[in-house]
Amino acid sequence: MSPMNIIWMIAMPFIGAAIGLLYIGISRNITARVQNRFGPPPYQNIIDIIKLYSKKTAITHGVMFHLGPVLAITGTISTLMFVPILTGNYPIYLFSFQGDLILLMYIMVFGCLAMALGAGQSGNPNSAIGVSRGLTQMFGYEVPFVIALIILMVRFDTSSVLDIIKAQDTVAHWNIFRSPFSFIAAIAAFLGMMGNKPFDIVFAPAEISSGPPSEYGGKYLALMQTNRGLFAFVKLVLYTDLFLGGAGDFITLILKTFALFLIPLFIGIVNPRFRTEQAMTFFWKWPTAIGVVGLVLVLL
Amino acid sequence: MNDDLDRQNNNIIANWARKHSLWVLAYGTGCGAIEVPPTMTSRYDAERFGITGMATPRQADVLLITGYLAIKTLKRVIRTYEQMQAPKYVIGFGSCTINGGMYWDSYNTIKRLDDYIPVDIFINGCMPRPEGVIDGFIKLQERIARGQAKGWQHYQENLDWYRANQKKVIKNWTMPDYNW
Amino acid sequence: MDSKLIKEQEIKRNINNAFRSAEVTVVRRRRISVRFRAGILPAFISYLKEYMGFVHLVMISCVDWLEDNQFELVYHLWSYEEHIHAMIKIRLDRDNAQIKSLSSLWPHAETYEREIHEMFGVDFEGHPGLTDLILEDWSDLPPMRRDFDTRAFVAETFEWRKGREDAQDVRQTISARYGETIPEFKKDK
Amino acid sequence: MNTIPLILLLLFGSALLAYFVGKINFVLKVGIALAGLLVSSYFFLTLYGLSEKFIFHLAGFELTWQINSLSWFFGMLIFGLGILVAIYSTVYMRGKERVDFYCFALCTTIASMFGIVVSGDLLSFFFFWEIMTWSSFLLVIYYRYEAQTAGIKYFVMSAIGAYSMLIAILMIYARLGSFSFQALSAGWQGFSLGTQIAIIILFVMAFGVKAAMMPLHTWAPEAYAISPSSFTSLFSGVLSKMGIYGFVLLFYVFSAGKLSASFVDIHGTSLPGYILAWFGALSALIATLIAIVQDDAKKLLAYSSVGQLGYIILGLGLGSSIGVSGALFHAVNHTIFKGMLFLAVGAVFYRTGTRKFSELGGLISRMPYTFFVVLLGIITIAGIPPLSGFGSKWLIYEAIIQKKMVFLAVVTFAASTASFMYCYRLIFGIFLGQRDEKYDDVKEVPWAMRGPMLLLSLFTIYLGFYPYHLLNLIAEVEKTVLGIHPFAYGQSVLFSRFGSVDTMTVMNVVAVVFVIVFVLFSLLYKRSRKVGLKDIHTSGEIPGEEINLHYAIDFYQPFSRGVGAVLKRSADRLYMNFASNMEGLFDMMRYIYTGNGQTYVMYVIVFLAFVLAFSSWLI
Repeated sequence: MSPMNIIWMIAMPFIGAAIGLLYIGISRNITARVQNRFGPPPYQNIIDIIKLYSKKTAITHGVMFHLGPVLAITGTISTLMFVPILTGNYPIYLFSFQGDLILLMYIMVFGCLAMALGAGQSGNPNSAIGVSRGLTQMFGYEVPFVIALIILMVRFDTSSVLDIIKAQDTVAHWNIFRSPFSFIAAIAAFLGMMGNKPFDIVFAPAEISSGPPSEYGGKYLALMQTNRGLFAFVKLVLYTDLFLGGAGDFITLILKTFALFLIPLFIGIVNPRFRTEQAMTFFWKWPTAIGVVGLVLVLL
Repeated sequence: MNDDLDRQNNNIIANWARKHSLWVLAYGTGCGAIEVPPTMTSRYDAERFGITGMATPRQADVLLITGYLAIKTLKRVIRTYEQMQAPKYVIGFGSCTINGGMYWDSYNTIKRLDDYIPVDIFINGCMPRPEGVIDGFIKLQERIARGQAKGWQHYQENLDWYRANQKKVIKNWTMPDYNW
Repeated sequence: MDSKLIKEQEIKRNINNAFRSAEVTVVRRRRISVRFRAGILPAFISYLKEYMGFVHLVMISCVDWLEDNQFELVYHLWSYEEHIHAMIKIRLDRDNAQIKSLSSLWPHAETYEREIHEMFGVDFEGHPGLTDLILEDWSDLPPMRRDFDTRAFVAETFEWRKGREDAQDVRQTISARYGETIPEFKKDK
Repeated sequence: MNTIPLILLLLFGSALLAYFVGKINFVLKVGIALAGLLVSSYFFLTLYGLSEKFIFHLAGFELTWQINSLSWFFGMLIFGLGILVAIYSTVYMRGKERVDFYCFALCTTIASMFGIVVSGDLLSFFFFWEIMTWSSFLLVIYYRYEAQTAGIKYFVMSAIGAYSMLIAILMIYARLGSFSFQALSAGWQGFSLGTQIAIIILFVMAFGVKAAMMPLHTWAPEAYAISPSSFTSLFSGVLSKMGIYGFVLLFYVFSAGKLSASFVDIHGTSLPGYILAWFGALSALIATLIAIVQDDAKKLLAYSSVGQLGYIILGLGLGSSIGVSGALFHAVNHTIFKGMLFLAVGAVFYRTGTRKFSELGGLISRMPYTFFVVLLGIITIAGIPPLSGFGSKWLIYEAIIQKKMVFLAVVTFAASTASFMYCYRLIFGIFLGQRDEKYDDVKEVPWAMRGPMLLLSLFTIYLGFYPYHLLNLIAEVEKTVLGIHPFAYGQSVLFSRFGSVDTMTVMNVVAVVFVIVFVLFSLLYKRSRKVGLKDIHTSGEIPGEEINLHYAIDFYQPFSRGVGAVLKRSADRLYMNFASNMEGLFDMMRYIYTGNGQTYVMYVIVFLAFVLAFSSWLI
């Protein structure tokens, strides 16, 4: 393990969280412009997090409540460690030789489940309702997501993310063009994963007072918000690797991830919220159907 | 303890962040709650100052008391205020919170909000228009930046006095203790 | 007799046939008022509900006649068939205000009765739970009674901010103190 | 003396001794049972790596008891969980009625399971299989009257399985004239295709009942729910593995892995294996969906057990080395996590007297050890990386995708995601959320109950980052008994043709990141303030006693609304309808069998006339 790799390992969570938070800030700004408002500055989310970290007090309901956000960000950082971030002349692979796509699929859930456990111990019924909704929705969107990944794995006959990136050497070989069905199914799942507007049933501030984190405040909420930014970044990088041929340098990475980030954002701005079972069954209709077409095509 | 609090209050970076990120608890009391949506939405757009609504007191920084408070509501407001995480600020909204307003002789609404919870900024008017509300928020931001918005600290230090006032109107006191 | 009031007159006749002691007045079109004894009120109301078509209890209100030392309970009923609003007025003794609850006829009567109990101190027999509704832990005289002195209560319970003692127009005070002119407002004619 | 009969003798002897001598004293009967188990498991350990045979003749038949790596592998599960369950039972069963009966049945069950895995011929296999069935039946009906329906269902299903197995065995005997496994695997190729199909179907029915494969699972939820928790752990953890052991025998020993010679191949798997894999996958998905909506913790675990056994069956059906290794790995995992979860639920039941999520809640601060065990258990069930559940699931998925069975993969992955839902419900309903006041002074269970659970949870951690020894064992089984070339694996690295995963790295990354974040997070801040359970945001209202704040009733309501159409179907109801229709059909037989002697005489006359009339043609 080279010293450069170790430096990236330490630096990447911070960079990732900053980029993710910046994206969410820009999304707030864009939403404001669409609504004919001026909107907050793009770095607003970072201010929010500094404020939350500088909160004087925090309450805890017990051990699991305390460990929930810690484990959540642990899961996210662990996921980050197994995602190849840059693949150019100065690659950032971290641990991605030691894991594959199936590992990524499962380790991504680690953080979500830990947060759900923490929220469960808060004893607030709203948290439990939020978790119940979130897991139901997850069951919905994992189906098209899994289909998309299986298409890729069967097509390239590998489950290693690095090999999938290697196969997309030119723009014409990007999976977005070579396996469009897989991409559509995956993007539909991505909408659910990002929790943007039509699928923000987990947090739904007007219904269940922000759901799982409703008892979290101060430093815990700060950690959770950091986790949110970092997790958004991780998902974006993973999708870039899988469908947009990875990234050679940071500028490409930022361009590609931001382009991906805009898709759920623009869908979210103009849509109201689904009900939980609608959201779940939505994923089993069109995205799954398109994914199945892709599955049949890849077998032929 | 006090030195620690002062150090916290005079931390420039923290105060700057607190100033630009005011999360308001969406707890509408009285008739002023109707003034908040225009303040937040397209026309007046309070979000450009970093002011956002939050659903629960654990996450919020600012408690807006938008108008008169019946005693029954006061109980809930005190509970909500105590559940918020310090540093926390209170904005009294409209003349009802200042001196009772048009409910000056009502048997069931409180007359002075600052007897019961520490108010950092009063916005007068019946009701104040969104411009007034935003002006109040900006004044609060200035106080935060100067480290003067120390209502929560005041509450902590003079808890007995506040408790006495609260217990005077809330007869059957069954609230949990405020134990910082 | 106005020819348009045929329906109302018929109802009045029907009520009087069944209950002699009911004093029915036709107030105006679609509005009748009935005075009745408190003792057999549930029987009377259920008669109106079952046979006369007054199926909807709009509300129950209470008036404090301090001079007569009586409370007046007004039951507002509405008939969807005839489109007639009936007001059943009951007088109760103020010192010993007690009447049977109507919650068995209309479940939503409970709420009105709770409120009247809280605000006037009328006791409803057979009510499932006469607990606090709006006021919590009220130990004083019921506040809507006319002998309750709200200003004295306020002065005792709350602390007024200085300058509000006279309850006068603030503009007058300001103009007297700072010499500002009071702006002239156009008056509607 | 040979060790195998010695172990069997010890176990059966201690069972009888516990029953007869145990009338005297509680400690005596439990002590005898435990001592018998410990001594026999010591003898069992000495058998590691050996391949012994014990042949004797009984009533003209040659019976073979043998030990090889496969027997040892399953024997390890039996004795490992058996001892822990016995230790757990010493406290759990204290003060309950008929403990001698319990000890007897428990020892007999363990003995008969050991008998199954050492049987080298079909006759003793069937003999021990039946002992296992009725001894476990005795434990299912331990709580006599409540357990009636569950017991009957278990018995009827087991009987169906046993008869089909008996028919299959007789078919084989009629053709080969021998009961031994060796003769069978040598003679399998000589069977006609029809015979092969019939034998496979009959055996699959027999083993499917015990392994609770989907259409044959209906006995499992009720029998699991009603039997004493300490036994349920063994029931689900090991007894159901006997079905799996049967499948291994059927597909790799009886048929000597040559099924593809007589059947077509689909994606490189023989047709029976492929169909079995689909049965497994559908079991996994449907049972998981049903588990999500259960309110009873043990029923939830029972359905989850059906689902996880579906994974194992799926892996076995695939037939590739990586799939079979995944299945056997998952079998071990299943024994561990289902064992510890049933023990934990039993511990909760021991202290609170209920298993319903709607009545429990908030026990985390009262029973922290049990919470920890359940936490590790659900992480393992869900297959989330640092623990051992991930390794086995990873192998199974890689096996499916390598074979390009994409639809099978989708079903399996969907089942796995759905399992997060019941996992969360299990831990939330019991340990998180609001606690009822009556459970405020609940205490943690005694160490004799805590110990076995914690030991099992240590195993999941150990296998999570270092599955090397277990994989060695599995590779040994595959090489020597199953005739499969084992897949490649390193010290902690699992390889497939597709990719690799380094479990040690995963565990290290997670652990290091967790420690760093935790230390930073705790050091940078002063302690946070601990608040009470009811100090939550309820819009300022102070929640009273009467307000239910534990959201546990109908926890996944949107989910059940969304998939209601699937949940309405029930195999159980189908069988019940079938049974009642059959009853109607048999009523019609009364028209023929009238019970009147004259009618029967008439039948005889008619038959004789018939025979006379056609006698020339018949001859």
